[in-house]
Amino acid sequence: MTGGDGPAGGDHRLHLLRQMLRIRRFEERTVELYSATAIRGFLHLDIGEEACAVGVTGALAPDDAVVATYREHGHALARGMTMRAVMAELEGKVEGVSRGRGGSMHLFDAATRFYGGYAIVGGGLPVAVGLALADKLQGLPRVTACFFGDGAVAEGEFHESMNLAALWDLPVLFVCENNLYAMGTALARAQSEPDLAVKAAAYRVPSWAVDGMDVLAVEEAATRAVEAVRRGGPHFLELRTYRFRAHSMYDPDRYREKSEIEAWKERDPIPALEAVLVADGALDDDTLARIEAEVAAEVDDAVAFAEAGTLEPVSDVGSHVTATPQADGGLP
Amino acid sequence: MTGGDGPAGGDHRLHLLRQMLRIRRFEERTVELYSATAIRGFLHLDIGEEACAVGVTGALAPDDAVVATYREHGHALARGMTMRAVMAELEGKVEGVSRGRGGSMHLFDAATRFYGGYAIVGGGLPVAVGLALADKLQGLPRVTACFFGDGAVAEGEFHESMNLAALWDLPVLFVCENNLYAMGTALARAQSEPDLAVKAAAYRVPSWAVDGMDVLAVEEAATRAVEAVRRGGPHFLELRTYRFRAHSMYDPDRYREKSEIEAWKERDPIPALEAVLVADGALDDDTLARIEAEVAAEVDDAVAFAEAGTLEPVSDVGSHVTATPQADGGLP
Amino acid sequence: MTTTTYREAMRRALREALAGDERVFLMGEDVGAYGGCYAVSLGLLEEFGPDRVRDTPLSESAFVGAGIGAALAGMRPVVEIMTVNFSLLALDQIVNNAAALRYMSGGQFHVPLVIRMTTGAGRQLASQHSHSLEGWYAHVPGLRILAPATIGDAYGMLAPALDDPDPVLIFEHGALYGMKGDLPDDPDPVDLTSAAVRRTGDDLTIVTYGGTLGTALDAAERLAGEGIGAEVIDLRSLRPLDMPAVLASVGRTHRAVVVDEGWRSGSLSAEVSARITEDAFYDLDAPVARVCSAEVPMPYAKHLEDAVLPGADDVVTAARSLGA
Amino acid sequence: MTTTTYREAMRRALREALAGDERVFLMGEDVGAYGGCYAVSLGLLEEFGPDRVRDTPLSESAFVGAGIGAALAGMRPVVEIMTVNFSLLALDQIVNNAAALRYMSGGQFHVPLVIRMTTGAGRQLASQHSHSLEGWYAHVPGLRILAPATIGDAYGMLAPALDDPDPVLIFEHGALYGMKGDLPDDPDPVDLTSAAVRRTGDDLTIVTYGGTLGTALDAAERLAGEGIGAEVIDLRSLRPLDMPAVLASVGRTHRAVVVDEGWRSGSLSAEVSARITEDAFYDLDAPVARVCSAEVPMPYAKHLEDAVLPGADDVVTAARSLGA
Ligand SMILES: Cc1ncc(C[n+]2csc(CCOP(=O)(O)OP(=O)(O)O)c2C)c(N)n1
Ligand SMILES: Cc1ncc(C[n+]2csc(CCOP(=O)(O)OP(=O)(O)O)c2C)c(N)n1
Ligand SMILES: [Mg+2]
Ligand SMILES: [Mg+2]
Repeated sequence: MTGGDGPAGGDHRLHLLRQMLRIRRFEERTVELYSATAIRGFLHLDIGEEACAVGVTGALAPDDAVVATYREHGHALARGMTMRAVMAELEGKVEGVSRGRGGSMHLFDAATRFYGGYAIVGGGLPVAVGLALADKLQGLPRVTACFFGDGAVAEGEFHESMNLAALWDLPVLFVCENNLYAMGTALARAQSEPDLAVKAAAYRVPSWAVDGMDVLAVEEAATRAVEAVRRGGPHFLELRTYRFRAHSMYDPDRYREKSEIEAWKERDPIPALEAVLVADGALDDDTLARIEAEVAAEVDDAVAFAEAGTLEPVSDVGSHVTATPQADGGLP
Repeated sequence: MTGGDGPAGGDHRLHLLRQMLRIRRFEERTVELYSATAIRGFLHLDIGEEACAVGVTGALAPDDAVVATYREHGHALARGMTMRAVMAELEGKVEGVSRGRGGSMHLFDAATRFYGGYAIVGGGLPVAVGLALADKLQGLPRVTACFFGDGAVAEGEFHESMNLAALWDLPVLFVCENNLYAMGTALARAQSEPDLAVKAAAYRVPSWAVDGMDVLAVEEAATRAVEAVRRGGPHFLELRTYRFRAHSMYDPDRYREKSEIEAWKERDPIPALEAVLVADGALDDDTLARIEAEVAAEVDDAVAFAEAGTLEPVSDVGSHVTATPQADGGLP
Repeated sequence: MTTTTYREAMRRALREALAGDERVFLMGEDVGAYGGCYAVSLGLLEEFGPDRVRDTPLSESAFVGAGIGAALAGMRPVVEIMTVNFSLLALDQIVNNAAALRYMSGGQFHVPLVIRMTTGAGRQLASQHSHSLEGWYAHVPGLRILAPATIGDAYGMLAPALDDPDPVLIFEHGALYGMKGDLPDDPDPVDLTSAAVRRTGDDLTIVTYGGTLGTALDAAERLAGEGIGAEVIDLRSLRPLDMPAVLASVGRTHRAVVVDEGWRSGSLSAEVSARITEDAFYDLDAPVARVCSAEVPMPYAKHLEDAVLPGADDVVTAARSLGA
Repeated sequence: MTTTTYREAMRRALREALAGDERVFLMGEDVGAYGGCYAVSLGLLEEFGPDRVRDTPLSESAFVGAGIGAALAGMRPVVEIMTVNFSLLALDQIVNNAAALRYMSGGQFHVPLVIRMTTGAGRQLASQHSHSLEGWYAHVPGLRILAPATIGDAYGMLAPALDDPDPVLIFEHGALYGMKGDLPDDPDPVDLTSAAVRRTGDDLTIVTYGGTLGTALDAAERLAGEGIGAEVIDLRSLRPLDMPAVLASVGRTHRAVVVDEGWRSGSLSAEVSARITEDAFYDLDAPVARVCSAEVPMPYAKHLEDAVLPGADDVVTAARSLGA
């Protein structure tokens, strides 16, 4: 399933490039909007990690499901939510994917079976297990891709969910975006065994560890993993990646060496793919400029859409708590 | 540390035998008392598993700590609580180890550093990690032995606690009494990877798997494990054992084959040790009869003590909620 | 009309739900091979097989979350948490996912999940196995909280709970499972939104639910002997509360005692008391009284547990103190 | 006297505790290298080292439980749970172990543990990051629950909390960290058991705590403009409650509004309201009113969040409705 503005032409790799650029440019704009206070709350950027969202969602079928975390703009866009609706959500407008109620951390979209947007670390994993259980019980050959971070691996819910999925042979693709940090806590300071593949083995869940800065490698591994999951049972995909930005807009990023960040930026997945394409003769400056311009136009359009969006009437604040409004709702 | 009635003579194995017999006969009596309604609530018996409690506590030093589950009569007795005080607890008397407030599931004893008696499965593990953390921070060369069942391994707290202990290199001996069932759920129906040593490895915690029906093997392995823990870092001991009785007095035991139970009874740790001792010439019928008689007398004495015990005055029911009584306590 | 027990009534409801709707399945610790910790699901594994009567490992957070996910994807899971004491391990899933998903997705998703659990004390299970925390759950918008106190409700609440497109929690008091009584062969459907008047009276309203309904009725009987007519209201739904029913009664009796088994401070009784005062202050001839458990972790010894729990004596005393 | 912030006051208290008692250590997610999620512990790692300012993995249940164990063995841990929203994952440890151990061990063991966490909404953090659940904790016997609303309390509550031989939970409202004010160089010790009158008045009592103290004071100011003298009581301790202080005020004013940021049904306000009615019914000229949050998962959009949260307007309206 592809998001955004239609087919990307003959070379599928150009499509992947465009997807990564859409995420990158979108998020760069959100930083500006955050400074301008059009976006508030917590804002967690995917910048540097775009290959993960793009590569994995590229391997999914339209009726597969996605469960993600609070760091999910990339996943939402790559999965096919419109930039307009995501931007409107970030600006708290009713035209947003979650009517402006979710914000950056809670993007939902029934059309693409995007089940959120979970902000309690580890909280999405059991839900993914249940989605897959429903598929298995209904005999539907669908896969649920569940994204989470390296930090989530320490939570009890990781353990319980891996076991349940493996025990019941459920079609879950566990995707760990290992960016080496959970906020300020480096993986090696959080895990006695930092090799996550060893952990997966403890549940008899087959695992792959992949360069998360290489979108082609991610997509290839994800494709094989999704096939394996569809044939039966959960698999674990570790994507070795890095976030270029701080954890959130509040984070002063005191816990990493500048040199470490710079070294990882050398491996930025976007220029990396561009270089491959240029070397292959599949991309030239003009094409790149055109794609960049189209993406910039899409971002501009999304911002204009969001800004023209409407605020949900305050009188509706009590709707959608339950199907039938409860007397206990209402304003203070 | 040894419990009960003084030194057991020259052959240490006779001491182990006596300890197992004390637990067995004590618990057999509790079954009668339960039928007679002198004991109520949940009563979980250790019968069949005595070698675990006896072997492991035998390897501990007096100022080591123990954390156990609701199935902890054996551990309490082996660790050195008096039979009187445990029986009084089961009968809800103020002379009980926990003043009759804990009952069978919550035996506590400051003198032997027995920190309970936890009835939420998995709930004792984090506490054990903390006890060990305190020891490490205070530079005390103490070990905390933490008992739990095979069922607890599925809980998130197992995962979190193993990781924390390993990450921080804490002196915890994790002792899994693998009796193959969590209530009615067989291990293989609860764990995608039923080999628990593989799980321990996922935290880089060294592990031993030992025949839990052989008290000598348990004690030997526990002694080596305790030494290793004292030198540094957690270790994991899997004791392969079996409960001869139902999970609790409420359990109709529908989920196991009679033949399976009978086969395990062939491996009863008490006759097994007796046979070894007899073959060695270390035990004869008279000695065994004497030990049995002494144990029976101790049980009789404990029951008499418990029955002569007093009920805590109802007016004290609000004491020991906090050090300073809170106005919010008191009766309904 | 059949004579049955609360346990059997619940089982009958489960059996009918499983038989009537392919999307329904039961999942929890020991619901299958063991026969259910309290034997509620006894025989259902044999009847419906392991896919639909599904034993789970000890992992409350994951299997409750799995129920949420399965509900999101179109199933109608009934998740059993063995007791409310263990539900704390799954509370994050219930509060942050089940209850919030409809709202935070802007109405796109909903969670038609039923969670059943045993609650309450009275069986000498001590500090970690005797909680009455349904009042906490009743604090959470997005959840419907039910407490069947009768055989009719034990049977009749499950089907409409499964029909509810949103998460419903059913709290079954552990002391009620053995209760005997009659159940019609074809009972009327139950309305989840209304409280029930279990006894009428003009002098005093006793508001309660679940495990303490019996206590309240005993107290009412004794008060009747003293010439005090107590009306007993069984809330049945703890969220939302059927305050109109409560207020109608208090409007006639002018006095109220609220009884529940939770610790008093922050109990559901506090909410009921506050609401009565808010909405019927000028009807009241005396302050609303509460009868709850003493605020201590539950002791094991029977005489202490009895002292801690609210009893008919305590209700009678409270009623008298209102000058009814 | 120094001008400082709530955050810095808390940090100063932590620094002094760490410096003054070898047994004290701070533990939690990102308290060290990151500098504390809300920068409360910034610099403490550098000052006291990683053993005493201990970053934990994301495993709330285990590290809170580890705090309990360490407290049992003689340490004085200060455990930070980043926010109350995550504390649900550790709730079992808090309720079933920390709160119950003294009681169920018959008084043999006790848990001198301090748990700090951020609570509250107001920063557009949406449904899963905006809870005010301190009222739940105030339901649990065995715990002491504190809510510092001022800089003096942010500083002054930690030391006596550490001296308490039993578990103490401190709820710091996230919107207060940046609040500026003065702190004496050598402040008087704080008494944890008493509420504080933050403003005097004769016509009405506003009872609140923590993040809504400012709201209450704003409302009182506006009411003063209308000639209504509102007394504002800051509960400070949510368990136990200093009801004598509340009742003394209501005895004079005959009217009360209780304000808190939790969802109304089952809120701490319900308890305060019920207690006022129970103990001062005949003093009341009007029913006790409550001003709480709307019962919805918190929406992200600012205008919706503002509408959901209790504001000074709502307090003024409630006060007027009592005819003060
Ligand atoms: C249960 C829980 N604890 C703490 C937090 C605060 N928190 C938010 S994100 C985060 C780090 C998560 O790290 P990781 O899983 O590696 O994901 P990343 O942010 O690196 O993508 C923390 C500690 C939370 N949201 N949930
Ligand atoms: C968190 C939790 N869930 C469920 C229970 C109910 N329960 C009590 S013991 C038990 C089985 C535990 O099995 P295991 O850990 O293997 O210990 P065993 O009883 O075999 O010694 C269960 C499910 C509980 N006490 N705590
Ligand atoms: Mg990370
Ligand atoms: Mg077992």
